[in-house]
Formats: sequence, structure tokens, C-alpha cells
Amino acid sequence: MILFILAVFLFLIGVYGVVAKRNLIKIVIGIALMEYSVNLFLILVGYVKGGTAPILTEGMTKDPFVDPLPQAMVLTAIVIGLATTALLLAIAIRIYKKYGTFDIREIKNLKG
Amino acid sequence: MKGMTIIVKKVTQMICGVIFLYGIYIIVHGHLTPGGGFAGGAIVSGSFILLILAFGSEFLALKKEETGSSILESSAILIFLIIAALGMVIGGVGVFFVNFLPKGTIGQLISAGVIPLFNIAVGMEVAAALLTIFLALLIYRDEVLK
Amino acid sequence: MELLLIVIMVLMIGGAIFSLEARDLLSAVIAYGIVGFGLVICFLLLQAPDLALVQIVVETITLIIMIAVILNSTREETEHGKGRRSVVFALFAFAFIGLFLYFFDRTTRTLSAFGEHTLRMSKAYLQPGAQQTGSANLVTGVIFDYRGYDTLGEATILFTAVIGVLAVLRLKGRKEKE
Amino acid sequence: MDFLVPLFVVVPLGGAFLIAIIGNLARGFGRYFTSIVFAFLTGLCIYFMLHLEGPVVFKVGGWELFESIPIAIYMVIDGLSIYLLLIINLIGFLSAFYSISYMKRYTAESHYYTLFCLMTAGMNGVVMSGDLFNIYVFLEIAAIASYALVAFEIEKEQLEASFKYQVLGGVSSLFILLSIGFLYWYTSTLNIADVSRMIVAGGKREVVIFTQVILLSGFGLKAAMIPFHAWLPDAHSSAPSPISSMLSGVLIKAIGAYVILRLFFNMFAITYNIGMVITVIGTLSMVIGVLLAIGQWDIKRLLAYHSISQMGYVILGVGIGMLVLANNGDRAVATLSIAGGLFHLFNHAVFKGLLFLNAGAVEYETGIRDMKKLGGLSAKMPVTTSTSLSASMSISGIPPFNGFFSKLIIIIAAIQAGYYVLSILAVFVSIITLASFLKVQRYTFFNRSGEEWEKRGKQVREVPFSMCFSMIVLAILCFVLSTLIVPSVRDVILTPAVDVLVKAGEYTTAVLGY
Repeated sequence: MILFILAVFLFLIGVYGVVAKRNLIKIVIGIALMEYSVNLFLILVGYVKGGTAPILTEGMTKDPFVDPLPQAMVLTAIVIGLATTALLLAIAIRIYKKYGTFDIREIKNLKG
Repeated sequence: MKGMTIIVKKVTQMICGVIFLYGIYIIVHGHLTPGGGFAGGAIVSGSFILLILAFGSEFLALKKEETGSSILESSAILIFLIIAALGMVIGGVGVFFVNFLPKGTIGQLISAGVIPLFNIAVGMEVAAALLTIFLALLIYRDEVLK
Repeated sequence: MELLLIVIMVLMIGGAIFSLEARDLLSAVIAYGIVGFGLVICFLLLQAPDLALVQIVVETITLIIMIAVILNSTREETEHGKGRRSVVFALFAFAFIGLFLYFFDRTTRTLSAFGEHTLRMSKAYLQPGAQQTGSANLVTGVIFDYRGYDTLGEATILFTAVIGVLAVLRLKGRKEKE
Repeated sequence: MDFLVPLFVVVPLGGAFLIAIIGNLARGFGRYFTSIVFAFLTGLCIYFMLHLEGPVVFKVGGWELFESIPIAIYMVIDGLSIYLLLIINLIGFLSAFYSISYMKRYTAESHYYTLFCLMTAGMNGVVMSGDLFNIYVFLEIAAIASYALVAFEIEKEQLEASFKYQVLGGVSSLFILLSIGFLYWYTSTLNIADVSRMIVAGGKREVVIFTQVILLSGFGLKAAMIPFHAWLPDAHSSAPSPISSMLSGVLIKAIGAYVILRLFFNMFAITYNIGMVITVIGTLSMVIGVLLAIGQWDIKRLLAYHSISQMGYVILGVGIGMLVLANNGDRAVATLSIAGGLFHLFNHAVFKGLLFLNAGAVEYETGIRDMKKLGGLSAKMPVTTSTSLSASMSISGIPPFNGFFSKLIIIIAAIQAGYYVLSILAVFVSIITLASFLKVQRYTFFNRSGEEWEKRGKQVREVPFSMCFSMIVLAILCFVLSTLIVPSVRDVILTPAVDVLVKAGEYTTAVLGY
């Protein structure tokens, strides 16, 4: 149980970063942290005690497998996270070029 | 962008091909061992990124490279879609995403029907996609510095 | 193994807090890398080698891109105005986090504990999975056969992001001549 | 007919990939190809709508039930899905056609059309999916494409709006993914029908409520309901106008409101508490949205705030229906209320799409969005003026137009259900909307005081054909949609959609087949 709580705690730290931080890069990091924690959470859900990775090999014993479906979901989620991060960074660097800062408050001031 | 020192260049020269081949290996063995199109494609693009970082980009016509990798990416994902949609024609019953090739023996390299083909298409797509993102950032940087 | 996982996750949480609070953006990004690579070890411990492989490569490339962005802009975070408002805000945030965790703990206590997951949908992916798809790696079987449609969506998302990055990073938005 | 189902996703995706390849070689390719794609899809929607009897279930990969558990990804087209699909592809076609002239001033047109196709493909995928994780994936396609499109003009304002939109959109997506994780933990399945069955069998109420709260905040952010609306005015006013009309007209419905309806009616059992929360959120959006809109002078920003308010009507209508159903009240009242909500959803797509296209036409000719600096355009741009007038009358509920009927139905239903305060609020909001749009008409088209564009020496004339065409078609639709109150028309288009929500419990059986 403690593992799930730690994963959700990491998620909430990410939320805190997004809400409280004023720096664009920090906000991107916050979103990426949330992404990681959700991925970890899904894998924790799909774990089976004493299970092995769901890959058939020669001379395999009769161990149970862990659930392959969350793994497929997380694989998708990792790539989605990469895509989001890349687009966010592209826009952040563009904003930096226009304003010369990553700080949200200064951007607001400059915008007037 | 400028390249790095001679030591870095030499080391990159030696390991870059190995990384590239390892990426290909991961893609091709996706249905047998851990990994697959996504991991392998990312490794392949990593080898290119390493080359560019070590040797610098002034020898490259970046814009052309970017267009090329973008087209490669689009073609790869189009191939993916076509293979998936072929099931609607070949599968006989109009099913999307059907594994219409013979399955073969489990554990052989040539097995699992269309899955290796999907892996290769996705591998190409991911490799080209990550390279394109990197090149786009590089071009933008060069233009800004100008 | 659970203890090891807990240790790594605490380390990850420490890295996460440091990366959000660090003054220097470069060290923030490096601390963020700790979280990402910690996640790789978690995936390995939780029997997900496919994910570990993808995560380690993706993490590396994300870090390269992030560091490139920071080296080309600024490293400093200008954090001014740390007054009483931020203390109140922090208290508020702690209260929210505490409440959320409390409700999470209370509501999910009835669900299956760690490691006692029951399979339902994936039963079909495991038992006859290898015969039906011909793939020895069952995760690949799920990704490309049972749920291939999701993977098409995933590849499309990467494609979308690339087109988006190309569109955002182009030099001029409008043509010169009106 | 079944095998045609995947085409709703395959065709726009294939179109997007083709444009990305060929657009590099032949510049104008995407421009016309996009319109062709969406014309085809609209035709397909109409074909489906005329021939649909009960839900069509398409199992991707052809995997049948395994020990009576669904293992394939299901595509489900029922009355509600086809209703949304029709709206998406119709507005998509008109926006794409409008873009032919409008986007000629921008660079990188092929990127624009690629993203446009991808966004619509994502929305189509969401509304016809019967699988939780699949909904998430396609929702992300639509969302990421829209982030890039909002920033398409790459000026300061656009970039900032897009960043804000992306951050809040990313947070909401992750909330959604987390709640999908909860549901998977609880039920070990992803199929909506199967999840619904497992929730009923499991009976752990606390877990369900916790998940519902997280899901509602996630999708509420996507639908820009009132506590979560911060991103909408910036994002919708910064995008190029055809995209604004897609975002306001379709996107917040397809990936926000639709999913809320689908999940809270068909997946979770209807409860009084959730109905109350939805009604309150709808009312708040309706009232606060319009109050925020009053003080706006930027024409697109004003329209964006009105989107929040009008979506409030939709949610309110559906929420009242949910309350009545949860109380085991009169089913006829619930049906009327939900029908009003869904009817208004279509109407809003049409008139808000049209209003954004009008704003785009004004900006195209004058380059100004501030209403104080506009004026006197009615003589120079007759088509824009007349279409804008009909859309304004429609949004503020003037009788022969469609907006009047849907609002009337919602108000009557609220009175019949005994929520008198809500009906008075709805009337009140409608009056403020009327005042607000009188202002728009007066300052933009009729008042002769401003005329900044004349000082700048601009030659203002009517916009090109493709833009006029889209606006005229939408203006005609503002009239024609009023016929949805005629029973024979309603039975084809609206009633199947309403039935899906009113007879919420039948979804599971219809999809699983046992």
C-alpha cells in the first residue's frame, strides 16, 4: 500500500510544481514528473507477486506472469509524454526568444 | 554548431556504428526479446544525435536533412497504417488490424506474422521523428544565433 | 524487494523536490534525470524490461534536448517576492496533499494490495497469447496485435508532435506580402 | 456496413500522412485534399445516420469474447456517437473549406492541414471508441494537434496562450490517465461496458466516488467548465479563425462534454449526487461565462467567453435530465431536458462556428480585432454582415432561429422538473447574451464612429468565395436546424442520441451482446 501512496505523492509533487512554480522549464519538469508517477502507478497496479516478465523463453518454469496490459499502456504513455515534453520545450524556447526570460511574471509585465 | 574535441570524435567514431546496429537488432528482435520498434527506433536516432553532437553540424545541409527525415517519418507511419488497413482487404472479413500473415514457430526470427513488419515501420517512424525534433531545434538555434 | 522499491521511490521523490526547488536550472534538469533513471530501475524490479529499455533511451534524449534548451537560453531562475504569501501557499499545498493522500488511502484500501492483482482482460493475452499472435514477447503481442489500434494512435501522437514542433519552430508565421 | 466503421479514423489519418508527404513537393495539395476528405466523411456520416438501427460494434482485430470477457478494442457507433460524428465532420468540412482562402497568408500551409486532419481524426476516434485507454490515446492526438494549431501564428500572444493551454491540458490528461489507472486497478478491464458491469458487481462505492471526482475534474478541464476555464479565452481567441471555430464549436464538446456524458451515463450508474454536481457546474458556467463576456472588446475573446456560457446550457440541460432520472421522476421530462441539451450542442457548434468565421473574415479584411476600432463594415461586407446577424440572433435566442428552440426546450424542461430558479437564470443569461451581441453588431458592422481601418488606408471588400461559401452554408443551417423540432426529422437525428442517454443501462447489453 505504501508504494501506491508514494507514487501518488510523486504525482502531487508534480501538480505542486505546475501550480506553484513560475519558471517555464520548472513547469515542464512538473508535468513530466506527473507523467512518470502515473506510469509507475500503472505498473505497480499490474504487478503480480513472484511473477516474471511476460516473455516466453526456452525451458521456462511455471511462474505466473505479470500483467502485460499495463505495460502496453505505459509504453504508449511514455511516448505521449515524450511528445508533450518536446512540444512544450519548443514553445518555451520560442517564448524565451520573444521575451528574454522564462519567468511567467516577467512575461506578464512585458506584455503589459 | 561546432564539434567537440578529437578524443570525443574518435570515441564516437568507434561506438556509433555499434549503437546503430544494436538499435537495428532491438527492432528486428522485438517479438522475441524485450524492446521493439519504440526502443530500437529511439536508439537508432540516438546514434545519429551522438554523431551530430560530436562532429558538429556545419558540414550538414540541415534544412535538407530535416525535410528528408520528416518525409521518411511520414512514409513510415503511412506504411504502418496501410499494413493495418490491409487486413480490411486481405483478412477477408473486413477486419482492421488483423494478423494476416502465417504465424510460424514461436521463438523463430521469422514468425509472428505482421508483428515484425509493424516493428520495423514503428522503428523507422520513431527514429526519424526524434531526429527531426532534434534537427528542428538545431536549425532554430542556428537561425537565432545568426 | 518491496523495501528496495520504497528506497528508490523515496530517492525519486527527493530528486523531484530538489529539481523543483533548485535555483540553477541545469541542476534542476539533472535532478529530474535522477527521477527518470530511478523509474528505469523500478521498471526492472517490477518485471517490465521492455519499458525499462524504452524509458532509458527516451529519458536520455529528453535530457539532451532539455540541456540543449537551457544552455541556449538562461540557467538562472529569478525567484523574487518570497514573502508571506508563499508561506500561506505552501501551507495550503501541504493541506491539499495531505487530504488527497488521506482520501486516496481510505478509499483504495479495499482494492487488491500490491502484488495481488487479479487478471481479467489480460487473461486472454497471457494463456493463448503466444499461439494466437505468434510472438514470444507477450507485451509485443499485446502492443501490435490485441491493441494495435492504440499503437497506431501512439505513433500518430509522435507524428503530431513532430509536425507541431516543425510548425512552431518555423521562422515566420505570415507571408511577407499582404 | 460494419466494415465501414474504421474509415472514420483511417481516412483522416491517411489524409494527414499523405499531406505531410506530398505537401513538401506540391504546395497546394493539402488545401483541396482536406476539403475532399471531410466532404467524404460527412457523406459517410449521413449514410450511417440514415441506416443505423441500434449500435454497431466493431471489434478491432476481430478478437471475439474470451470466457465472456471482451478483449479487443471496441469501436461503438450508436445514436450519440453518430450525432457527434456528424457535427465534427460537418463543421470540419466547412472550416477546411474556409481555410482555403484564409490560410493563404500563412507560411507552412501543409503543416496546418496535416494538423487539422489529425485533430479531427483524434476527435472521431474519441467519439466512436468503446475503450477507456483508447479514448485517452485519441484524446491526446486531438489535444496535441490543437496545442500546435493554437500557436500556429507564432507571435507572442499565441505562444503564451498555447503554453498555458498545453500545461492545463497536460495536467487534465494526466488526471484522466490516473483515473483510468484506478478503474483498471478496481476492475482489471478497460472496455467501458465491461467496466460498467464490474462496477455494479463490485459495489465499492468509495472507490467509485473518488474516481468520479478525478475524472470529472480531468474532463471538466478539457470542456472548460467554470472552475477550470482559465485557458479557454486565451487559446480560442489566439488560434487562426477556422481553428477557433473548430475548437469552440467541436473540440470542447467531443473531448470534454461528450466523454463526460458517455462515462457518467453509460459507465457509472446514474446517481443523484453526480447529477447535482453536473447541474451546478453547468449553471455556474452559464452564468459566470456570460458575465465575464460583458466587458470584452476583443471580438474573438468575447466569443470565447460566450462558448463557456453556451456550453453551460448544454451541461445544464443534461444535468437536469440526470437528476430527474436519478430520482426516478417522469421519464418524459428527462427526455425533454436531455434532448434540449443535445440539441443546443449541435446549435452551438453551428452558430459559434459561424461567429468565429465571421470574426475571421473581419480580421482578414481589416486586420483589427478590437471592436472599438471597427465599424461601418455593413456596406462593404454584405455577406459577412448578414451571416453574422443571423448567427447573433441564433445565439441570443430570437424566434425563427435554432438557438431559440433549444433554449426554450431546456427552460420548459427545467420548469417541468421543478427547478424554477434555474429556468429564470437561463432566461436571464439569454437576455445578457442578446445585449452582448447587439454590442457586437453595432460596433463591428453598423456604427460609423470608429473606422480605424479607413485611416490605415485599407481597401475593404467582401472576402473570397471559399470563405463566403462556408459562412452562407452555416447561416442556412441556423435556420434549417430549427426543423429538428419536427418529429419526423427529430426521429432520424436527435432521438437516437437522446435514447442512448435516457436508456443508459441498455448500453452494456447492446455492446457486449449478452
